[in-house]
Amino acid sequence: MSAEGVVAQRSPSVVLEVRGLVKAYPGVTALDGVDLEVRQNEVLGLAGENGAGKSTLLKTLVGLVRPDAGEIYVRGQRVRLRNVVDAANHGIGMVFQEQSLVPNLTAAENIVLGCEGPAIRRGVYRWATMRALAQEQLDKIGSTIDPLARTDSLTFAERQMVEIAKVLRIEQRTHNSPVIILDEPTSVLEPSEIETLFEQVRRLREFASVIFVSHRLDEVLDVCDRVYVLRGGQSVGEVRPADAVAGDLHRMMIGSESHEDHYHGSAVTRDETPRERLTVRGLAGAAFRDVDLDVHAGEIVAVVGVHGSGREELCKALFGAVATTAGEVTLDGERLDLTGPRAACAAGVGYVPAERKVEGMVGPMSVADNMTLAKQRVGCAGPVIVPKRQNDIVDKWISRLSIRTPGRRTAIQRLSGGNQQKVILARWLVGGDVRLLLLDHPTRGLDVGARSEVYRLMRELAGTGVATLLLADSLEEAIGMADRVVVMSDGRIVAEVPCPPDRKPSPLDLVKEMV
Amino acid sequence: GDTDADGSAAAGTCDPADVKLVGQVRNESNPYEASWLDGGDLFAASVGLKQQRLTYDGESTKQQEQIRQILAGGDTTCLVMNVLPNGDSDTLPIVRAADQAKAFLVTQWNKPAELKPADYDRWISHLTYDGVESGRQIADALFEAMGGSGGVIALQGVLDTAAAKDRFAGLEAALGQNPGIKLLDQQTANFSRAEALAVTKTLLTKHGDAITGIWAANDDMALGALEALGQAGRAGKVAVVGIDAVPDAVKAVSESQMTATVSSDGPWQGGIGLAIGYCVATGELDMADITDVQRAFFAEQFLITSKNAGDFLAPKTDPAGFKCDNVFDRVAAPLK
Amino acid sequence: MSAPVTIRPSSDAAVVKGGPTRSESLTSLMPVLALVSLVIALAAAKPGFLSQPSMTAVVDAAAPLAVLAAGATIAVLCGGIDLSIAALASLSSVLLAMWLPTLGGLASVAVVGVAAAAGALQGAAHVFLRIPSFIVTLGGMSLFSSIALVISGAAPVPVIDDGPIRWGFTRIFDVVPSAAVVAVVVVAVLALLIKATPLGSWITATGYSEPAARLAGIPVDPLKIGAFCVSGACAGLAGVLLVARTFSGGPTMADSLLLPAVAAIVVGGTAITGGHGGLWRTLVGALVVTLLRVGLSVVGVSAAYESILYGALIVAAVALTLDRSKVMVVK
Amino acid sequence: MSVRDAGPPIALLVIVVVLSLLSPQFRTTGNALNILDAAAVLAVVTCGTTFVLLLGSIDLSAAGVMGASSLVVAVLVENSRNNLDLGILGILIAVVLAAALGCVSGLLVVLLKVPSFMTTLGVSAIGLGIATLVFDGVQPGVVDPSLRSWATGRLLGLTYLTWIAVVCVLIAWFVQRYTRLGRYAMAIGGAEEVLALSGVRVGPYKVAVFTMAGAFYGLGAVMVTSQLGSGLVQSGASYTFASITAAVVGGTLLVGGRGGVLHSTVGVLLLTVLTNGLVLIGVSPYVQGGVQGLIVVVAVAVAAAPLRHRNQVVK
Ligand SMILES: Nc1ncnc2c1ncn2[C@@H]1O[C@H](COP(=O)(O)OP(=O)(O)OP(=O)(O)O)[C@@H](O)[C@H]1O
Ligand SMILES: Nc1ncnc2c1ncn2[C@@H]1O[C@H](COP(=O)(O)OP(=O)(O)OP(=O)(O)O)[C@@H](O)[C@H]1O
Ligand SMILES: [Mg+2]
Ligand SMILES: [Mg+2]
Repeated sequence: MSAEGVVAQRSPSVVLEVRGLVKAYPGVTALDGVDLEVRQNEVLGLAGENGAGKSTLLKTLVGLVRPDAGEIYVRGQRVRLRNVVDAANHGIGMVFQEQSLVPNLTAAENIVLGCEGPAIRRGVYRWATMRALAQEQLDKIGSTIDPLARTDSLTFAERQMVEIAKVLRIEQRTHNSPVIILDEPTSVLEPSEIETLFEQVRRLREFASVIFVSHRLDEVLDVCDRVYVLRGGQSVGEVRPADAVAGDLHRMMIGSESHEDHYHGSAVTRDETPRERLTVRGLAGAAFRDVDLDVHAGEIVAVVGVHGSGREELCKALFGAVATTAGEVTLDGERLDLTGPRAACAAGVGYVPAERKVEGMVGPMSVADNMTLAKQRVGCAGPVIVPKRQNDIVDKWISRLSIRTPGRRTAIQRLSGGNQQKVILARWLVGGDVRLLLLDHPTRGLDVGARSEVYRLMRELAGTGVATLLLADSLEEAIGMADRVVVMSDGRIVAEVPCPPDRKPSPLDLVKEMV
Repeated sequence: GDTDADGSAAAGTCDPADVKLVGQVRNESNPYEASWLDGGDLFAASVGLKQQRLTYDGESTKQQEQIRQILAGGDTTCLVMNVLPNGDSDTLPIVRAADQAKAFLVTQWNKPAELKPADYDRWISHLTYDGVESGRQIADALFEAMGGSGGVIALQGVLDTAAAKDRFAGLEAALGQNPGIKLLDQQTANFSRAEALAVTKTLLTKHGDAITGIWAANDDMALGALEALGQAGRAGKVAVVGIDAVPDAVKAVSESQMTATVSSDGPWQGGIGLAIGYCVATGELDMADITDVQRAFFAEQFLITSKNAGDFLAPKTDPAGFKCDNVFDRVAAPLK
Repeated sequence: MSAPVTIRPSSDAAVVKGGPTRSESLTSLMPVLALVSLVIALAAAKPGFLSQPSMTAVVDAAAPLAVLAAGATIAVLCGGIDLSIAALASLSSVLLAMWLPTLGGLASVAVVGVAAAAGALQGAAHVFLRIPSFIVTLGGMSLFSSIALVISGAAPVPVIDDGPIRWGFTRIFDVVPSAAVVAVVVVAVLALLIKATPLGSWITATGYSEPAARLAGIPVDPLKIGAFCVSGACAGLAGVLLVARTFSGGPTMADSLLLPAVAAIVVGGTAITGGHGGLWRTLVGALVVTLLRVGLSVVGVSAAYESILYGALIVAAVALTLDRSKVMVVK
Repeated sequence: MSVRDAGPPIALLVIVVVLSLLSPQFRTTGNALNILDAAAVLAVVTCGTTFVLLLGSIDLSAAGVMGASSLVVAVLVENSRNNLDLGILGILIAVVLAAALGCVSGLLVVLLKVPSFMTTLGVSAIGLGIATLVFDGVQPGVVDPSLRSWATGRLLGLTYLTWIAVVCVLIAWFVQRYTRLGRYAMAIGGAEEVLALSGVRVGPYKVAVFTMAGAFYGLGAVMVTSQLGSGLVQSGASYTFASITAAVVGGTLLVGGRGGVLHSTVGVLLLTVLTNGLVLIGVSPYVQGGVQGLIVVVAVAVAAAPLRHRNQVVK
């Protein structure tokens, strides 16, 4: 158990304290006696592998999950949190891991949703008041969003800001300083947006306590005052960023030595002569134009750029998922049919979408079904499935990629994020015919361990000649993984930076090109 | 099942107490068919039995399913069914099923022309009303009320029913003899009051004051038209006729809001079908004695105008009419 | 073509099977449970109801409904809905009655073909024009009704010689209704087709999450068109079965079967939102709905109470058969 | 107004122009008033349906709820069946009954988690059963002069029914735009899961929406009863699908969270204009249904055309 997790006497500066929290789900113990304390005006980090229980712990703090055992104290007082409103009344609010705004309402409505206060009188909206209330919240975090804009018309980062503005509403509920929980707020933000967010976090620390979760350990160390590490539903220790590095954190998370390196190691086997695999000439679509790009067999090319640079659309366009208006694309010298994903699949292109939950996996379907979804012919005799053959193939890939699942018939939604991602990757590998992989944020939301497994897999695939187009989660990832980095801005390719293992550029070099 | 080779007409040998009576109509939510079932109850009570009331919501498939289910429920040789087939096409399967199960059957209203009770052992009678005649009778009354000239609109019933077609044919026949009358428009309102209301309103806009008479293929539509006239402020200026003699319509006729309607006497229909079947089943009537005309006939119908409407305001059914000697009293004409 | 990737899975030990949990298998038995309890209740109200002829009649009555609903189940599994099936069955009955004299036995095949084409056409309109299937098939419903009315002259079309379609309405060994056999065969063939080929997971994936299915390269558009095509074909076959038992075709003959067919699908436990469900379930659902439709009145429930009971029981049946773990939010 | 919003009104305009060119009777004032009058009941019923659709649910109960309400109001106001003469109270009771039936649908959805498709179908059957019980063999005719005047009385050329419909649409629009119930209904259709995360319990709002829909059906039934002059079991039969069609044609999507009362009202007008116009230009009764169906499909297709894109999900 933790050495420092439990504090014997309650210091007055402790605003939130959790003791012996237990939560079991059928088959998993998500929380196994967690202890935690949050002090006044601090940013507390929470680190742990996928499935370590971070989100579950945080959800108990806002009354969304009822713990099986354990106590929660707010400012020394034992509380029982039945729902989000209860929690808000105690000054605890949370920004959820998956964005939780209602898309068809205005930003203002979302900000006040659930505790409208004077914005609703006797069931009737007072739009002017609501607008003012929302504006006040947005001003706090220095955002310039129009409160009456429909939420689905905002960019992702703007929506994140709305979420934060919304969570700050709890200040109105409590006279004391609030506790604000941010569950993986950065996983979908661009570097510049992350910087803005951190500024807000530091500003929040002035009057509130913040719990911050991220899988990017350097980020955690950067912004937090203290970091708790969770493993298997237990608090395994506390780290002070001042005297720790990411490696230490990771070691605590997994309980053994880490080997994180996404920078290219030495032994990458390559074809001697680079062979052109993908060539893009003058490709144009709604969000990009004049795109010329070559990717060799066995090469990993990362595309970087800010939101709106058009790189996601380009990636989708190469898969036929968004329409193109001009241009020519060839794969191994043959014209690539961009009329739809079906054609791209048939030509040996694979695509791992960023929005895993919506576009990648089919949640209620089994691991096996999800894995064979794109390459249905696998394990078939003619059009007929031969169950034994198909099961064998699926099982082999499950162990090949060490996918942790109770079995091939388990619904994929019951797997941890990293394992879900591996299944989606395996989807393109089971056919044995993939030539080009389009990876849109393949490590989004994955813990360090899962991430390095995905890296390993990408390298292995590259080693066998697969060409990879990578939209990386961070600049470091892009630089680390890629042989070449392509910078996009405003729908055009503005720079190409070679990234050989021995001469990696610095992130700063890239940022210069991006803006 | 066609006629047995030896032509043995089924002799009724049922104990009166063993007879089971079934009356089946579309639904109990319109007054005409509800009164039909009540008539059936009245007859059943008069012989100390109970009628099983069945309704099929105007769904042909449900009617067939019900009939087959009833016929599959044990001994059916003393079963008597008085059935209102949903449409012409529903009669044949009902007849075949009943014949196979040796149940006695009387059908009313709908039957394809080529299908004849005389070809079956257990299908005793089919009785209906001369739709052409009723359509013509009310048309004549209408034209008379209009003074022999003017414009009429016609509201048709459910288009694929014989009743709708025959009645309209009657109107056309009457129009042929009254050159002063012009048929301005004809639309279907599916025998429905609400649809008639909407259609009439539209037609009133279309033809305006040219309309001086409304011919409706049933009373429900006539009543809908009457409402439309009221709402257009033309009540009393346009003559309206219908068919069926539902209570509201008879009342309207007696109050001179409507010109005429035709009564088929629903309660009597509900009783008579069961009575015929009961008499045959118990042997009081011998199939051999039933004439061909009695096996398929037009029953008597009554034109109701303001003169005689008072007599029809309170429907009275005389159980004496259901006695085995009297069951064919209202045979008006052989089926054409 | 250059050599594709050669990364090979190692052949390690097989993985443990993780299958449906016990509660999951239990919910999949619920439709049968609903059916059995309904039969018991009806038999308690009227003992004669359990007799063999009576049961035969129920099974026979359920057959056209089952065929009609089976096809539509596939459209529902894909995440759509087909409201045109009943009108299409009516149109098919008219076409069959009109074509029988000239085409004889081939008429049935022709009718099913035409109905399938009509279904496919709706599917194409839904997919290519991006109109909700609800609207397309609602439009189809009124269109097919109009066509049926016009070509039949708004009158039933009698079948003089029903020889070529007698197979649709006989008793095998005097006990088993041939229509029920047809229904079982249709369901079995469709179920096998889905189970034995990748079609099954294509349909499920499309129903649960169309974006994911598309991005996995599943031919979602042809699949949906196919689903509506099958739905149409089944409607055509249901029309044939109805003609076989009523000896005529009618332009409104099957119209009233729409809501019972959808009810059969839902009572079977298929999620109306798509993805989860199956064809055998619909077969059971059709039996439940038929029992409710005819059983109640035949055991002597009066019209008004029949309607009330039908409403209450059908909701109860769905409450029982629903697999709540498979539907995230109930709409 | 967004592109999506503009489609249906433009379609309505085009249809009106075309029909005006084809039929001189169509373009008379009298006919315009007639159309408004004919649209009144459907407009009120569609107000109810719209809110349910906004939730992402569906409501097939209008037929049954209206039947029950229609008979209840007919026997409670001054009528040809009994001596009751509750007047406005009778109307209120009928609307409350309808709201109660709607509430049952909602409770079944929320408590038993049965999809609304089935609960409302069941409640519709229950409503028809109640109606048949009250009907009891003879149609109760409405004598009550004030209720009868709803259909006959006119103010500024429009019938009272039209005015009632206008008021209902305005109230519904207000509810949708300015009340918590309306906005939450919108939100539930947009992202139901999210509301729980914001501490909003969606159950009560869902039940309230179904209840409100029931109340609109009840009022619609009272209006029909006034029009027809008696209580009819079948008085709501055609409104279930008509109201859903009208809402969807107007741009209230079946998936929920999109459109609203004004959209649906455009749909109501579109359908009513079509029904009226096809009769006036003399389209054969046999093909009217088909033509109407085709036009609806084309109207929706054209309205949806500017929004088409790959990967768009249409259910
Ligand atoms: N509602 C639930 N039902 C069943 N199991 C659950 C549920 N919620 C969480 N779990 C399980 O509890 C464990 C902890 O999950 P949790 O979401 O808290 O992890 P996490 O640390 O937030 O992971 P990540 O970094 O991927 O977000 C996991 O094994 C998860 O599968
Ligand atoms: N009275 C009001 N004052 C200010 N803003 C409002 C008012 N009513 C609604 N809004 C907000 O303005 C935006 C537009 O309104 P709403 O969502 O009702 O539908 P809309 O504009 O018709 O959108 P659509 O029809 O495209 O869905 C909404 O996001 C709503 O929250
Ligand atoms: Mg988490
Ligand atoms: Mg709007």
